[in-house]
Amino acid sequence: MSVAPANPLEMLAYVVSRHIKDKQIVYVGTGLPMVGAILAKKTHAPNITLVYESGGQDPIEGPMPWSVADPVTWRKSPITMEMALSFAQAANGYVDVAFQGAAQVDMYGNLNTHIIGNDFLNPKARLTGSGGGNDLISLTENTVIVGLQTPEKFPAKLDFITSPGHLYGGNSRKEAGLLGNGPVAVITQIGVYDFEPVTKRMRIKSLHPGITVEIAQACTGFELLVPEGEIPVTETPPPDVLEVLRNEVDPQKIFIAFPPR
Amino acid sequence: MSVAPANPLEMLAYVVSRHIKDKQIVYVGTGLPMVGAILAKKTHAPNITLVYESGGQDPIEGPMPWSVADPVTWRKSPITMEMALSFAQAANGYVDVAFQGAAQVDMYGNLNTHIIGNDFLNPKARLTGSGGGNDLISLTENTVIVGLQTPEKFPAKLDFITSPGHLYGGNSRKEAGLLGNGPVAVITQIGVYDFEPVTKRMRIKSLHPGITVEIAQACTGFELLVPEGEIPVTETPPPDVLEVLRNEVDPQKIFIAFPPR
Amino acid sequence: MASKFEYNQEALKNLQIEDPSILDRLIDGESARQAHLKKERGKVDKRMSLKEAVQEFVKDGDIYADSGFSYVRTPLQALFEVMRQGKKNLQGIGSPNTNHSYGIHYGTFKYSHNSYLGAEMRGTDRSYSKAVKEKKVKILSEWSHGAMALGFKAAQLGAPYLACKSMIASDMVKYNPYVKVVDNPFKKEKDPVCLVPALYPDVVFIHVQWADKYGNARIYGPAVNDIALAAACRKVIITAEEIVPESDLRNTTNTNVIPFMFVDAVVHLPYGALPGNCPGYYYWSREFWEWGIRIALSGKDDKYLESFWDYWVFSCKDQFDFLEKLGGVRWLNKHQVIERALNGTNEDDGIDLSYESVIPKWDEE
Amino acid sequence: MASKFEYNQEALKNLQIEDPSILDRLIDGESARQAHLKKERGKVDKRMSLKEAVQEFVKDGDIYADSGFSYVRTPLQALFEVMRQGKKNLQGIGSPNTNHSYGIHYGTFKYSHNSYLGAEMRGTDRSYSKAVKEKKVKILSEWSHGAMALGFKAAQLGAPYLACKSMIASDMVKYNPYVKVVDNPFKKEKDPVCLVPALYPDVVFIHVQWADKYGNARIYGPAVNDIALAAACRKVIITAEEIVPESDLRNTTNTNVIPFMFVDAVVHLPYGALPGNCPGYYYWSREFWEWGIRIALSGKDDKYLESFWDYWVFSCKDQFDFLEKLGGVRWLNKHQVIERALNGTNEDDGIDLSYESVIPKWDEE
Repeated sequence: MSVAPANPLEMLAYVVSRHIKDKQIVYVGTGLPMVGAILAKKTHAPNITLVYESGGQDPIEGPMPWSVADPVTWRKSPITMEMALSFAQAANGYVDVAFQGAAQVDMYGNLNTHIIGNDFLNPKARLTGSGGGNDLISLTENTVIVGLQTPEKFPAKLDFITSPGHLYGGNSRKEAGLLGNGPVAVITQIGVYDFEPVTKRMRIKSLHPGITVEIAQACTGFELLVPEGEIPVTETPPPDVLEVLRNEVDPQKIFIAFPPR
Repeated sequence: MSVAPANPLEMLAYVVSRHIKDKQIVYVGTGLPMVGAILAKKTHAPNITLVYESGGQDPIEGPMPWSVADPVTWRKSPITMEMALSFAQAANGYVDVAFQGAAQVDMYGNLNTHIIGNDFLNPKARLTGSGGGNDLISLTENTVIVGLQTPEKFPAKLDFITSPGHLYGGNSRKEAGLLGNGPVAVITQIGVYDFEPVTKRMRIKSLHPGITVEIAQACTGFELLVPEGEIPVTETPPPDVLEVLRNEVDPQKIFIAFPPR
Repeated sequence: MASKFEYNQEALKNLQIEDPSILDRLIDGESARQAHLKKERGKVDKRMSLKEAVQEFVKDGDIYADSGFSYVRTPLQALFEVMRQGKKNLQGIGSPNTNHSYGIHYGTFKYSHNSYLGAEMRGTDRSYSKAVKEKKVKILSEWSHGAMALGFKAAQLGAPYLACKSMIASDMVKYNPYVKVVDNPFKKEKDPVCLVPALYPDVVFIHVQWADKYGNARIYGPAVNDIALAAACRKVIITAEEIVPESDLRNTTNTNVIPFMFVDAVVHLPYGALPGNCPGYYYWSREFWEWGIRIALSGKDDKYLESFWDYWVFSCKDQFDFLEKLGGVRWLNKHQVIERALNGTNEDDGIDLSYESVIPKWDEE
Repeated sequence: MASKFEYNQEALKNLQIEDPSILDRLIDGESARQAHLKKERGKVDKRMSLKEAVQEFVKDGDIYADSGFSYVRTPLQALFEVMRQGKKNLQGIGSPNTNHSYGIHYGTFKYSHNSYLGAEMRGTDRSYSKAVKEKKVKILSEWSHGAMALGFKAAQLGAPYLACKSMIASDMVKYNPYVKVVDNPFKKEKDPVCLVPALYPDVVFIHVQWADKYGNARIYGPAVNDIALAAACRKVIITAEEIVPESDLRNTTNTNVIPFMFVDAVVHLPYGALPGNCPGYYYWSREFWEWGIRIALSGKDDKYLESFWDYWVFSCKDQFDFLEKLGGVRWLNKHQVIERALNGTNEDDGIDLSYESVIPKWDEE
C-alpha cells in the first residue's frame, strides 16, 4: 500500500521527533513540538518523559492535547507541579531539551514573540509575549527552535528580543549569565540548522529533499553559514512512521493539516 | 470541693491563655505556650486557630502534643504547610501572636537560645540554636515571651542575640528592618511585663500574688521599669479553669508538673 | 505623586509611564500584610453570591489576577460578572494573562502586566493588538511566565524579592519597570541575575472543585500559580464547583492547598470555569474558543467583538444562562464524559472531540 | 584553596574557618545542576538495599541533610546505617538538624550547619555542647529554621538567592558566612533584608510512606522541607514504608510530591523512621527519646553515650533488630494504634501514652 509523502508540517513533526533521544526529559510547547514529541514517544523513544509548563508531566498515553494545559498533558501524571516549579525543573538540570517556536528568529537563535514593527507602543502587530519561551531558552540545557522559515520570520534584526539564544554570538550568552547551551538546532520546512561553535551563527546542517542552498538563503533574511563539503539531505519519514503520525498522533489533523486550518 | 492552688507552671500556662483573644491565629512553640494556647481554646477562646512550624494547623481536639511535630498538631488539619510556608504565614500577616521561650531575655525583649558564656567556640553551654524562634519574633505581628525568671535568665547583656526583640530600644527594631510590633509581653512565674512605648524597656505590668517589686527586681539582672501608681496583682486561675488545665489539657502532667520532671 | 519604590527608568520612559505611583501597589508588601492582618480571623460562614462578591471585593482600578491557566480552572464566569457590573480601569495580571483582554473594549481593564495573551495554536489575540495600537490599554510591564510565577512565589514565601535566571538579556527588562538585572553578590566571578520583587495583586478569584464554607479549598489537577496567589493577594474569593462539609476536607489534609484564613468570600458556583475546563468536572468548549478567536479576538470591526460578548456575557445573567447557550444538559453530559475520559477515569474508547456548530457565525454574515 | 564565593569575613573569623572552600559546595548551584543532568533519565527500577544505597551514595565529607522533622518521618534507620558503615567527616545540615549530633563521637559528622539541635521540652543536647567544647565538631554556619528553609526553597525554585526578614539584627549573621544583610534595592526608604543563597546539600535520604520503584513518591502528613530538598540535593535516596505500583501513584496525582527523575535510589525500608514517628504508620518511641536524652545526649562520660549507641545502632544489623529491642510486634501494634488514634483515624478513647521501661537504665548503674 502506498503512503502519500509527508507534507511540510508532517516533515517538521518528524524532524522534531528525530531530535529526541530515548529516555530524555523533554519540555514541550504547544503545536508541532508537542506533535513531534508524541511521535517520538510512539516510535523510537518510548521512554521519554514529557514536561509541560502548566504543570503536567509524564502523562499516560491519550489523544493529542489541544493546548499545553489540556487534561491529556497530566493524564494520570505521577505528579503535577506548580508553574514556578515546572520551570525550576529546567533551571535545576532536570530537563534535557526544550522545543519552542517563534514569530521571528535571528542568526544567533534569539527569538521574538512580542511585536512586529519597531515601535513597541504602536506595533504593526502585538503578539503573545513571552509565555514560557524566555524561561525555557534561558534555563534548559538544550533548546531546539521549530518554525516556518521566511525572510520575514528569519530577519537580520529582531523587532524585539523575547528569548535570548546566543545573543551576539561568541561567548555573549554565557557572559550574560544564562544557563545551558542555548539553541542547538533550528528545524523548519526548509532544512535543519545548527550553530557554528565559535561565532554561534546559524549554519546549514541538512536541507530537505529538493531544497538547495540558494533556496534556503532566499528564505532567510541573514546570511546562512554553509558547511564544507556536501550538504546532507534531511531524512524523510518512512511510511510506517508517517502512518503513526497520521493515524495515532494527530488523527484529527489539528496540527499537521497542510495548509494549516 | 476545694481545688489546690495553681503551681508556678500552671500559673504561667493560665496567664499565657489570658493573652489570647478569641478568633486569633496563634503560632505556638513547644511547652508552656502550647499548654496555654490549648487551655485558651478549651475555655474563653474556642475559635482560635493554632499554627505550628512543622506545618500543622487548626487540628481537631486531641491529647496534649509532646512536640510541635506531634501528630496531634495536624490531627485532621484542613491543610498542612511546608516549613517555609508556615513561617511565611507570619510574614504575610496571617498570624496574630506568637509565643516563645528562651534561655535568656534582656530588657528589650531580645532572646538568646544559642550559648551560655561569651566564647561562641568554647561556651559554658551550647543550647539549641534558633529553631523557629528568630523567625517568629522577626515576622509575627505580636510576640509574647514566656519563661522562668532569674537574674541569670534575665541578664543585663545577652551572651548571644538569637532573636531580636526591641534591639537597643527606641525605634531600633523598625530601623533594622524587622516586621511587626516585636515583643508585647513577657510572662514569668513572677509577673507580667510589657515594654514602655518610647524606650521599649521592660516594665512591670502586674505581679503574681505575694510578689513585690523588690522580689521581681531581685529576680532580674537589669533594672525593671516600674509603672506609676499601684501595681496590679495578676489574676489567678479560677478553680474551673484549673480543673480544665489539669484534667483535660495536660492530664499526664507532661508540662505542668512542678517541679518539672 | 511620589512613588515609594525604585523603578527602572528606561522602562518607565519606554512605556511612557509618567506617574509611576500606579505601579506601587503590585509590589507593596507592607500594604498587603496590613490588608491580610485586617481579615476576619474566625471560622465564619463566608458564602455569598457571585454578584455580591464582585460588588464587595472588586474595586475600580484594582490589580486583578487571572488564575488557573488560560482556559483551565480559570474563574471565567466571575470575570464575566466583573464585566457585567461595569467595573473600570482594572490592571490585569497573570501568568498567563490571556483572559484580561476581553474587557478592554468596555473599559473593564485599562492596564496590562503581560506575560502571555493568546490561545496557543488557535491564534494570537488580534483584538489586544488593536487595543494596544488604539491606546485603549496601557502596558505597565512585560514578563516571562517563569519570572512572574516567581514573583507570586516570592510573595507566598514572605520573601521581598528573589533572583532568577529568566528575563536576563531580553528586551523585556527594558519594558518592565520592576525587575533589575544585577550581579550575584555571592559569587566572585561575574554572574548576572534578574531580581524579581514579590508581587501582590489586589484581588483574585480562584475556581476550585471543592471548598468548605470557611474557605479551606482543594484543587484537582494543576494548581499553576493559584496557591501562591491565594497567599499573596489582598482579597481572595473562592468560587467552587461544590461546597463540601469541613469534615470532608479534614480527611484530605495533604491534598488541600488554601487555608480558610486567606479567604474573604466563598461562592458556590457550579460551572464557574465555563467555557473553560474544570478538571474532573467538564471539558472546555472548543467551539467557543475557535469562534471567540475568529470573532471577539479577531481585531476586526468592533461590531463583531460586541456581538460576541453581548451574546455570551451581557445577555447572560449567570453561568446557567451561559450553559444553556452552549447546549444545556446534552452539552454538559458530553463534556463531563470527555473530561473524565481524558483524565483517564472514564473509558476512553471513541472520545469524540468534534463539535456541531451551535454558535452563530457572525463573521460570515 | 581559593573559594569561588564571597563570604562574610567576620563570620569566617568568628568561626575560625581558615579554608572557606569547605563552604562552597552548599551554595554551588552550577555543580548541583551538573550532578542532576548526569542522573539516569529513564524509568528504571532503582530499588536496592539500604546497605547498598549508603555504600554507593554517601561519600566521606558529604553535606548530609536531615529530612522530616527531628523525629517525624526522619530516615533515622538510614542515618544509623551511615554510622554503622563508618562514613566520616560529613557536614550535617537540616531544619531542624537535631539528629546529626549522634554520629559526632564516631567521626561520622565533623561539621555543622546549625538551625536547631535538641528535643524541645525533653531537653537540650548536652553531648553536642560537649562536642563543641572538645572541638570534635566544627560549626560552619548558624541559621534560623525559616532562613534555612528558604535556602532550600530557593534551590527548589531555581533561584540563586532570595531576600527575607529573618536573621536580620541577630548575632547569627556574625556566625553565618553565607547570608548577607543588605538594603532592599526596590525601595526608596532604607529597608534592610537578609539575602539567603540557594542551598544544595550533597545527599538526602527521604523517608516516605509510599514510593514506586522509579522514585515517584507520596508523603502523608507534614512535608516540612523534603519537597525542596528532593529538588535541591545532588543525591536523593527514597526510603519507603511501602513500594507501590506506579499505577497507584498515578491515581493520586495531586498528593504526590517527588518525581522519579530527582531520585537516585529507592529502598524498601519498613519501619525506616523508627524510633521516630511515621505518620499513619507508627507513633514514636517516647521511651527511646527520654532515655536517649538522659544517656546518649547527656554530655556525661562517653561510656554512657557509647553504651547507648552500641545497643541501638552498632549491635543492630537493621531496623528489624531495632524494632525487636523496642518490643517487637507488641510494641509495634500498640504504636500503630496510637498513631492512628492521634491521626484521628482510629477511635481515640483511652489512648495510653505511658510506657513500660524496657530500655536498660545505664545511667542508674
